[in-house]
Amino acid sequence: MSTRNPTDWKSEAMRKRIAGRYAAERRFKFAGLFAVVLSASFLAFLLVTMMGNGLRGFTRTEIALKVDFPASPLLLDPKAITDEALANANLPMVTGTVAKTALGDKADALLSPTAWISIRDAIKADPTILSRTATISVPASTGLDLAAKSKGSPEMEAEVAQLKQQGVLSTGFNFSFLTASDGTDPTQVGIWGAFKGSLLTMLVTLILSFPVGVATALYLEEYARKNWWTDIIEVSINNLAAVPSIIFGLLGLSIFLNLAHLPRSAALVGGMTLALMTMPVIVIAGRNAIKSVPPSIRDAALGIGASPVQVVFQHVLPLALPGILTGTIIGMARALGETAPLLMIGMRAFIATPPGGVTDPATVLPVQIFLWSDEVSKGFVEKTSAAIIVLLAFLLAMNGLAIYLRNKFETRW
Amino acid sequence: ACGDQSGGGAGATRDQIRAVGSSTVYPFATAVAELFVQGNAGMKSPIIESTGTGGGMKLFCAGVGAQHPDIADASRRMKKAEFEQCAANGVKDIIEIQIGVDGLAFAESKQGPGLKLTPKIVYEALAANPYGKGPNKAQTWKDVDPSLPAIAISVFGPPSTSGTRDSLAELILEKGCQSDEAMKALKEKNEDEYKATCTRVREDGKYVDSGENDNLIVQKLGANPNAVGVFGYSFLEENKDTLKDVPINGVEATYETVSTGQYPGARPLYIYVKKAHMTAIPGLQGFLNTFAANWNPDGALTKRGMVAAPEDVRKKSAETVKALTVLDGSQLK
Amino acid sequence: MTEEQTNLTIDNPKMSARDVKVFYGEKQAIKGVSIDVGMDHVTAFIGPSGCGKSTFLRTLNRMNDTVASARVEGEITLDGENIYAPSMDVVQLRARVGMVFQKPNPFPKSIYENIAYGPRIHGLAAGKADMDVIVEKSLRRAGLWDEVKDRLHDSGTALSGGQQQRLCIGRAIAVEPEVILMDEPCSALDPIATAKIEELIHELRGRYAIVIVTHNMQQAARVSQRTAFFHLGDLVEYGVTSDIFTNPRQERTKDYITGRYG
Amino acid sequence: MTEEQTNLTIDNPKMSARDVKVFYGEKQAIKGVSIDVGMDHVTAFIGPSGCGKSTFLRTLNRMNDTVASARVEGEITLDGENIYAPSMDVVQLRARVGMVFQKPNPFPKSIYENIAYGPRIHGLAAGKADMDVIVEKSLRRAGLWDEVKDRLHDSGTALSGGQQQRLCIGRAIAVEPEVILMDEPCSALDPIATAKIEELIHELRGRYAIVIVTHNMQQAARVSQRTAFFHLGDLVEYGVTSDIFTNPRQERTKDYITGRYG
Amino acid sequence: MTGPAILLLLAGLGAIAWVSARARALRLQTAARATGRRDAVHSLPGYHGWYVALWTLVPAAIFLAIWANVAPGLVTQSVLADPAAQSLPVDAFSRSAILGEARAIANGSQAGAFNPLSQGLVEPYAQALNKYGIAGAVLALVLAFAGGAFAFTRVRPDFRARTRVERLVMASLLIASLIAIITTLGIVASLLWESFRFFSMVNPIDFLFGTKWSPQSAAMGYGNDDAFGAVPLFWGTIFIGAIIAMIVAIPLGLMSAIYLTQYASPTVRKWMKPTLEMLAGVPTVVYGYFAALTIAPALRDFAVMIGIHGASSESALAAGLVMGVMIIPFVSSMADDSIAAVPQSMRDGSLAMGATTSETITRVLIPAALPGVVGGVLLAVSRAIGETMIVVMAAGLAANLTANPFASVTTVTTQIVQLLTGDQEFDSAKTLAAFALGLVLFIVTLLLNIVALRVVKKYREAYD
Ligand SMILES: Nc1ncnc2c1ncn2[C@@H]1O[C@H](COP(=O)(O)OP(=O)(O)OP(=O)(O)O)[C@@H](O)[C@H]1O
Ligand SMILES: Nc1ncnc2c1ncn2[C@@H]1O[C@H](COP(=O)(O)OP(=O)(O)OP(=O)(O)O)[C@@H](O)[C@H]1O
Ligand SMILES: [Mg+2]
Ligand SMILES: [Mg+2]
Ligand SMILES: O=P([O-])([O-])[O-]
Repeated sequence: MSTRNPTDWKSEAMRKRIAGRYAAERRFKFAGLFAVVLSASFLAFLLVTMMGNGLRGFTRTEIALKVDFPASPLLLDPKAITDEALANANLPMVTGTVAKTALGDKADALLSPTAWISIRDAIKADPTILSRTATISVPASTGLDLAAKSKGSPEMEAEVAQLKQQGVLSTGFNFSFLTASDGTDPTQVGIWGAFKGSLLTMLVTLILSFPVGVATALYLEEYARKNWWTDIIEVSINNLAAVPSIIFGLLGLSIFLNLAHLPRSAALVGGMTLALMTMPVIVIAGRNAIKSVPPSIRDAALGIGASPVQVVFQHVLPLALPGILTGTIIGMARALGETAPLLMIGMRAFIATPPGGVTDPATVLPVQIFLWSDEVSKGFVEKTSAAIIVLLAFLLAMNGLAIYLRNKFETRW
Repeated sequence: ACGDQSGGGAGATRDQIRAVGSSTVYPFATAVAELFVQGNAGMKSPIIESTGTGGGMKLFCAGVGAQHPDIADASRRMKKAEFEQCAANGVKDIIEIQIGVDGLAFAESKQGPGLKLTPKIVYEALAANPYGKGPNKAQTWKDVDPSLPAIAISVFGPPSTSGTRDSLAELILEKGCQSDEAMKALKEKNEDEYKATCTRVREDGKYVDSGENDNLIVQKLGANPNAVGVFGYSFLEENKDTLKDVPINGVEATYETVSTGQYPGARPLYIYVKKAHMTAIPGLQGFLNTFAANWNPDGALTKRGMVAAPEDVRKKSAETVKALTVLDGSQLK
Repeated sequence: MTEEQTNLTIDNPKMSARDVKVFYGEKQAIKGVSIDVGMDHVTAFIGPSGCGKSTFLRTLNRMNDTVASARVEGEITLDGENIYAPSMDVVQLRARVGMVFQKPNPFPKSIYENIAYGPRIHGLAAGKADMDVIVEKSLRRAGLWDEVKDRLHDSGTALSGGQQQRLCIGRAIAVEPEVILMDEPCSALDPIATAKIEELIHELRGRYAIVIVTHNMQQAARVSQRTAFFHLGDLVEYGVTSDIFTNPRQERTKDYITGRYG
Repeated sequence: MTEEQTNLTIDNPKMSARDVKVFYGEKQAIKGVSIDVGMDHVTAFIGPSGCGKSTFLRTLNRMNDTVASARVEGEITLDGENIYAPSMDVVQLRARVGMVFQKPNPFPKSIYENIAYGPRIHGLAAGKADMDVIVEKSLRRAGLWDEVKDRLHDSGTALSGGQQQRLCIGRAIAVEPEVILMDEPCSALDPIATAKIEELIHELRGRYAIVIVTHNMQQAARVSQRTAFFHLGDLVEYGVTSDIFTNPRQERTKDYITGRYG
Repeated sequence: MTGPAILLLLAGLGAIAWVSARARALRLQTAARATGRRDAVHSLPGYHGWYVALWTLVPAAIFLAIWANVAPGLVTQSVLADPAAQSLPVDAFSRSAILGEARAIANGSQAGAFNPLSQGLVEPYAQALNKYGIAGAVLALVLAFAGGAFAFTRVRPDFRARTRVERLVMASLLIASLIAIITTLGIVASLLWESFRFFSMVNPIDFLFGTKWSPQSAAMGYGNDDAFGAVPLFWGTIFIGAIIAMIVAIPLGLMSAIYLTQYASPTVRKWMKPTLEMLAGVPTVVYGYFAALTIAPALRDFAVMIGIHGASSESALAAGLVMGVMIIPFVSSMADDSIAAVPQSMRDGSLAMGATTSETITRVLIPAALPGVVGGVLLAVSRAIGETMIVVMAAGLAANLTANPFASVTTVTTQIVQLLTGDQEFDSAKTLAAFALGLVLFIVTLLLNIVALRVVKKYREAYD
């Protein structure tokens, strides 16, 4: 056998070669860093832009309105303040009159059309104010609101300056944005209804798609004999991931609504439809995760008499969980941001009351964002961005748990 | 033993009003819904879906019953085919109510060249095959009309799948097309060819299909000062600070000109109601009344950017609401 | 069987194989092996690397089922029952026929959990205290207790090679199988640890049927009473250990054990 | 160093370690080892399982860097250069100091690609033909060629345990490193294959510095000229092999090699 | 008896069944073990518990599910038989509305009646509901007891409870995997009929190979000729989703995954991975605006600057780039998981040969992690194919057959959405085209997936 001498690692050629490989290594590492930084900066850019526009959406401008109740044309008995009495008191009209006395003829343009609600709530909270003059903060009109916060029309800017001088203008956190639902006036709309809709929808989606997705992945990877039948299942699952989401909407429409007669616009149906869409993502990610569990672990467990079910649930699944959770995270993230299939099942709708359960009519955050982005009034621009911030916060919260679990389960062996 | 919200049984019901249809009518319908709840304590808020006129009609005509909507919003009149489909599915008595008018506005950026257009110019600039004389070769507005500046034609407008595009074709393009006598004659002779010649829009990038999001067109105009946008009048109104009107036939799109129909791009808006639902769905009559109370020039309709219908139309509509007169399908096209 | 073979009948064998053939895809790794394994003696499998010892061992508790390309022909019985019969409960089979693999494969769990896993799934411990006893006893028998008693809750994968191997032995005997298959259990062990394992084997003999694969002739001679010599997928010779080592009948066996082979 | 030690100076050592300590987290696995490894002789590391042989071996080519919890103190030089110096080129170091791991870890690639991997990344082959030569030669030296020559393009993971081990030896020597660290290279091998590897070691001696971890005293005696005995993280004794085996100075060494330990 | 109450009761029964069966098995097994025969005891007592609990719960639950669908009909029938029902209007919908209202009042979900007629029906309804509610509950309980008792008698030391329970587990896993098949069939079914109608109006050859897509012509009744050539749409889909977006997403995603698993510190990885995953959750409207108002104009200006003709303010490039960013996490997270799962011994083996980290990654880790990487890429492509909003907003809707990335193109999915949500007509080829497009897209992606499956099978390097 011919013998070769030890490689001369110190030779000039080898040195050069290694220098070149190191350069490649540095380039590669830099490329990795660059990719991470670039991806993250895209996200940062989007987030910063959205924050810039959206944070304003969480505040609103209010005018301190002096209301002389005894002098107002309001006919209400302080001792019998019921919802009905308030509804019949024609508060909108009264508010208009009161505003005119306080702010002059332009009052209509300065106050939000829903300003009367603040007055109603004030009366409800303390009926005794009906016998005196009270100062009540009411929301300003969209035009004034915009002018007070940033750029508005010249007339409104002038009004802002004047009202500021009078000391009646204030900008504060808009709690009603977090507690109210959809509406037609940007100063009055809230995100709660859509938020709750998303919550319920995602709950249904998760409850359905996670177990089914994991079960499918387990079946295919661990139990099914590898033959044409499993190939069919595998290919059709991969293919489902590529089916445009609106087609899932069509399917939901024909099966859940037309066939099963489930209620239209409901979180239940939305969740079921999105679950069909999310499931393939979980299956695909899950299968890959299961595949990457080393076979020696399975051998070890089988070798001491664990049943295949025990092997899977006690060894493979815990080790594959991080990957499964990744699939769940990205699948759910997509479901959370989806609008097209929900249109087909009636969730692209004006729904002014938050849903009480999964069968009540509901809309979801991305649909709300979509609807608001198409609104005429400019006041909705910042509300749209604010809603996007809420959606991202939702996304973060939803993923938080999964990410926590994933970090917990991740082991290298 | 369990809950029976499945609605599968014979006793399915609904205590909310449901309306579906046009995205153009949507803002007004939502405003009415809001007012309806405010005025009727205890009523659940009606659900207004924005599906587009055609999509809404499809749902509306699918049948009578709790799982089908009560109202269809429309930015055009119901088509004969739709009426027949309704009838086939048992939706026999339909109430048609015109609720107002919308303007199809032409606008450009404040920095724009200040174009002045006519239906004829628009037609010649945008038609795929002007007057059937071969593909449109016009590159700039000057190519169409020498009085216009030599600026490349670029129009952002509704996509071919939308109802608004139908309006563009009907209200502007056909009118421009008919300035040619031969075309008028063609209409009598060969309706199909006439339609193709008069309403088909060029597809070489001069006309840009822009989706259903009008705010996006508004923003794109800001970025393209030489482009013209076509969208709902309300968006022009709201964005007067960045946009300016492009007059058609010398008429600017204003509230008055649209309302009186003087502005060429005005189109009526409707709602359609199932009579069979009037007795079954609580509050439906009240909802219609709220519509009627708000379609006046100082009502919610105009606050939401639409234009009130002329007085006689409003009166007729109000009567329809009261008497629930059903639509006679034979007048439909 | 392609070769003439020592005929070694065992009365009442615990396991017996008849004309077993194993294929990996096209390739035949075992060419028709018949052998009986009894309770009273330890059986050693010897033979050059790649001759099919591990493969044959894995057929005895059907671990070859997990290799997609592997296919087994012939009959293998445990207490007279065909283990490849459809009615066979593979799980119970593997609980009864324990296995120590050639490459140590601890679970990525704590040392304690590695041992406790088997008893737990088979319900062998009545409670925590009982389990502690089992774990300690198994680790002691595998000669690992002293080294790990202070770190029972560290990961089993953070042990040295020899420690992992002993952990796997402890894991296998913790469920008290009836047959124990050990694939080179001492390959990573020093003489002292090896001695402990051999002691364990002596101790278990009689109550369990034991099969051990080894490359160490001395070890085979020390621990086994029966020896099977494999070569290229054939069982060349099977006999009483002392006979095989002192008086092999086959030329090939003789060449191998005298180191003259190859 | 915690214990008195045989003083064995080697002129011009290839590698030398000075007061090397290794910690896994809190746990100290090597307690201050100083040793010189020369070119002219093979060095054997012996000692009971878990005493730190593999750990120490891994410090010699900085493979411990890959264990997150591991921390190395002290100085190790290769040709007088400190290998833990920041200026050290780890890639070149590992190319110069090759390693065979205790648990065979073939890549999930073909047998051919397993061997060709190193020469390819280091650019040692001029072309396909040259690579074929290198692959054949390495497999021959590892004693695997005859068994796999017909299936060079099968996966390296579908080999028997012993075959995998030889594959890994072949892979390590294919790049012709200056120092070869072998962690129990013959643990899964039969006597004949073992003999081939030992032959290889003899052949390489003189041109390469070789360190071999083994549990087999006979093997240590056969192949090495220097032996180091480790115990509980200490280097108890280091000396000329014949001395160690015939005349150990330390009580512990004596106990261990006579098998009286533990 | 109300629904929740009966479910609670059943759950309680199940728990009792579990506990008592387990206790019995334990007792019997202890006795059997004493005999010394190992195979005298088969399953852990817990499995016996589950076996009996499942026999208690599953039949009763199935019955309740059926009952929930049958009972309302029975209730309605018995109400209709009531004399008070004679005055109901004949019109089916009004009738069912009144009945529904009466039921709502009867079960307390509604306070007052909108229709006076329903008030009279409340009483009969309450009675009928009560009657059938009790009947259902009793039957369910009987079933639960019968099932539980049957199973309980089978608890013996050598009874193979584990096998039975595991068989159920396996069956449910199998059923789960069938859902994918059913969904696939459902999708095909919901597309097939309408596609068939479409193809009876439009020649499939013209559709598949035509190069002009102009549904407006068909919409306005100028005939279907030359209007439904889907090639530009498929090209647009490939161009935007599979070429441009992937040129962005694969390098960025894969390199991010590599950096995070192999170079970055564990803390950085722990935070960066979920951060990048947020990219997949940003609503597409946001991306759409970003693409249309920031990226697209910039690209157009750039194109004009370097003198490219036909640069439009809607461009394939703008949409593709932004879409690529959106799907980075699909590639990065799945690749990250697969790479992290490759055993450490593989890395060690390569590093010990003197390979650099990057060589180890590209030559050992990536091939071993290939299924996961390819899976992530396939998911990403799938997501890109399915995206509409970004395309509508940034790439326009014009079906151009062009390889110029600065030109406007459109995609199959976008057109499907436009056709389905725009102003549709019932029978026009225009609306039906959406279904045909969906079907063809489905078939094309199916074929691509089959190819991908083959490729992965061929190149996968399995470790152990
Ligand atoms: N990754 C690790 N983390 C923590 N402790 C470890 C790790 N690897 C090894 N150890 C411990 O360090 C000590 C030395 O281990 P090492 O692997 O060096 O032993 P060894 O001498 O090679 O033993 P063997 O002959 O069994 O292979 C042992 O106690 C072992 O348990
Ligand atoms: N999974 C597999 N696929 C294909 N061939 C295999 C597989 N496992 C083993 N073989 C081949 O089958 C033959 C027998 O292998 P086996 O592992 O049984 O050998 P062995 O006698 O245990 O050897 P060693 O002493 O080296 O462990 C060998 O030629 C080996 O290459
Ligand atoms: Mg073997
Ligand atoms: Mg070791
Ligand atoms: O939504 P449309 O008004 O365009 O039908």
